[in-house]
Amino acid sequence: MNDVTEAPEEEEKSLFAAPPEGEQERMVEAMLFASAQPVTVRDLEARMPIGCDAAEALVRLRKRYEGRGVRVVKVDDAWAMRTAPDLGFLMQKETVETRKLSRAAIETLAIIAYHQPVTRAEIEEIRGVSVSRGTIDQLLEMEWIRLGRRKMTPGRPVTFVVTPTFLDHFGLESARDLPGLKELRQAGLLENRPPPGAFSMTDQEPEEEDDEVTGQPELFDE
Amino acid sequence: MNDVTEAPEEEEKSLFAAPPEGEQERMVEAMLFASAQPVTVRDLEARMPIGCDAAEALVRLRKRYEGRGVRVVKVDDAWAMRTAPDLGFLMQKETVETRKLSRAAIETLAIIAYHQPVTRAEIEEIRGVSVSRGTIDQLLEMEWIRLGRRKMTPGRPVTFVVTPTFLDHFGLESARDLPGLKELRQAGLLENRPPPGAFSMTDQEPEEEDDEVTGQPELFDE
Amino acid sequence: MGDDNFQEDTISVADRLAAEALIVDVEGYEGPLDLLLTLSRTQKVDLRKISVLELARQYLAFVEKAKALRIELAADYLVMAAWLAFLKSRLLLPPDPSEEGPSGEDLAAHLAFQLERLQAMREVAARLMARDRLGRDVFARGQGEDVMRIRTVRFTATLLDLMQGYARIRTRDEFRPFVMDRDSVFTMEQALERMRGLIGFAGDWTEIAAWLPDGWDSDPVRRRSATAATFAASLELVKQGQLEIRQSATFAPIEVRKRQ
Repeated sequence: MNDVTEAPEEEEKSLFAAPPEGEQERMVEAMLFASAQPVTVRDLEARMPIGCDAAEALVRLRKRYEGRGVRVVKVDDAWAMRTAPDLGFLMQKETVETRKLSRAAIETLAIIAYHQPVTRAEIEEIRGVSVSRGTIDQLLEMEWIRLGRRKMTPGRPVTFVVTPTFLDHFGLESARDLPGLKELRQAGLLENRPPPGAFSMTDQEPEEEDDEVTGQPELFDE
Repeated sequence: MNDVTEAPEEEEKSLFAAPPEGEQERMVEAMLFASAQPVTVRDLEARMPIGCDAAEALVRLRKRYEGRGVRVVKVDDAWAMRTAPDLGFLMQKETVETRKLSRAAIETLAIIAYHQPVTRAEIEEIRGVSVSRGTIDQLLEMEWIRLGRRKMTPGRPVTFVVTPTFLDHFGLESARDLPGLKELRQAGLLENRPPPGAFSMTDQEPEEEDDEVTGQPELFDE
Repeated sequence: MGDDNFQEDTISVADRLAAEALIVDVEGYEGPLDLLLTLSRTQKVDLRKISVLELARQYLAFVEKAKALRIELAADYLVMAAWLAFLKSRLLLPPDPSEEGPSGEDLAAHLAFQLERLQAMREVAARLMARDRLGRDVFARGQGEDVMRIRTVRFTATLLDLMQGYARIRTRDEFRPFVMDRDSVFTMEQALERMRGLIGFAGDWTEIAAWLPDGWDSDPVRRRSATAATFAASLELVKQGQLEIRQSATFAPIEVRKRQ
């Protein structure tokens, strides 16, 4: 049985002299290079002259590319050429784009900074709108906020606090350096409020102010 | 003068130790290998660490690939890796059937390549027939030709020149390597000789003619 | 003249065959120059040594035949024929020193140059197309790993942004549609209701100010509103015949009492 199958193969080999080893290696090299997909040994041989040994050529080619900028790699049962993984950085071009933080993100960040540690529910209550997951994620990713200790209230909700990266970016030594409400007003940032002393239209202001004064320092006493 | 320019270069080299030669060669290899389009030395260096000499690495890389199944070729001021031409027969599968060019398109292309920058009127003068809009459009669309600078003759006609894509397609380093260019020039066949006297078959060119004689050889003597 | 006859004889058969082929296929030629180039091949000589006179004859013969066969020739073929006829006459006649313009030889040389140049362009075009071409003989990287552009977006904000953001939240409550603030307004309805309840106790003349509700007499704004409302309510009650109202002098206190 063995003899029967081997005989014609031998014959074929002698009839069509296979190209020399180096030539076969070149062929495999060119085919792997030009192919859009990894190529199987079978496909390689189908395209090469009769009598070629693609597997053998691949072994030699792979050795030749060892340590080079390009490697011969096996992908499933096919072969391909790929750039060396340590040179991946050359295949990327980094561009940094600076963009202003969205208004929602800034407000959320401000609430966390002024009220930390603060839960998501508290942020929502203060902003009056729900806070999207993306906004929190963005601030976490930027490392401007991080998770604080859980609140000792039902459900033990997580809290958010600002990070040293945040303080660094805003040039603050501590969150306590953030201007208080009074200073904000003096800076004209709260100018929508009636001037102090005038007849107040909203009578909740006094208490709020108190809260601010007493609440604020406590918040930052970790 | 030499000392002045060399000094900062030295400094830079010592400040930023460039990767060793072999490493630079690997980098250039990976970048050329990965790109289907030719890459300029400038682009290569922009992606490499500071202090690298891509041109130098390219020379070594080109030598390394001599006789392989893949070659390092120069196209205009860029470099690319291409399969060896003798192995084209293996690549039947990869062949992209390109639109067959008409005889008019082929002749027009050759005239542009050998006479660039050349106006439409000049092409017509050489071919003895008008050039259809479609022919020029097709060549422009294939990105084998592009508009060159306008000719400083009455009417300031646009000119056509060949592109790096053209060079890449025909395996030319530059337009100077066009086959038979030297012989044609020596035979005076690249001059656009003015027809004697006022009587010309297509009488639009007398003024343009002068420019031709001086303009043509200049292009290739760069 | 004899020379010309000789030439005509030697090529007449080939010429005739070629001309016939041309007539059948005149559409296949790209203009007169292309046709001339084809005709010139029948001379089987270097283009630089071509006999332009002979070529002119061939061309004119071609045009004549085409006319005889009623083949419509494009205008440029006829223009070329006219020009070649002129050239032929120039070449055949001895140069006339009084005549202006280029000599027949100059014109012939230029035509020969044009033909040679066109031929040269065709040859190099063929050489160009026969080169190892990208995508046919030579191949580019099949799976280009193009440079990945990593766009990092860095978000920034300033301390002012932060403060403004916080201020915006803390003052948001005041941004609301404009409505009359009712807090310091005592309406006539409120005054009427109040007075109807109290009217039974007003048997005697009482100053209107005494009717003001508690907490509305210290603040000037509130006092003004309450006073106006109470006065208007009093007038209403007077109209209804439940109350009497009087003022002793201008700016004197206004007094009311239950109608007796």
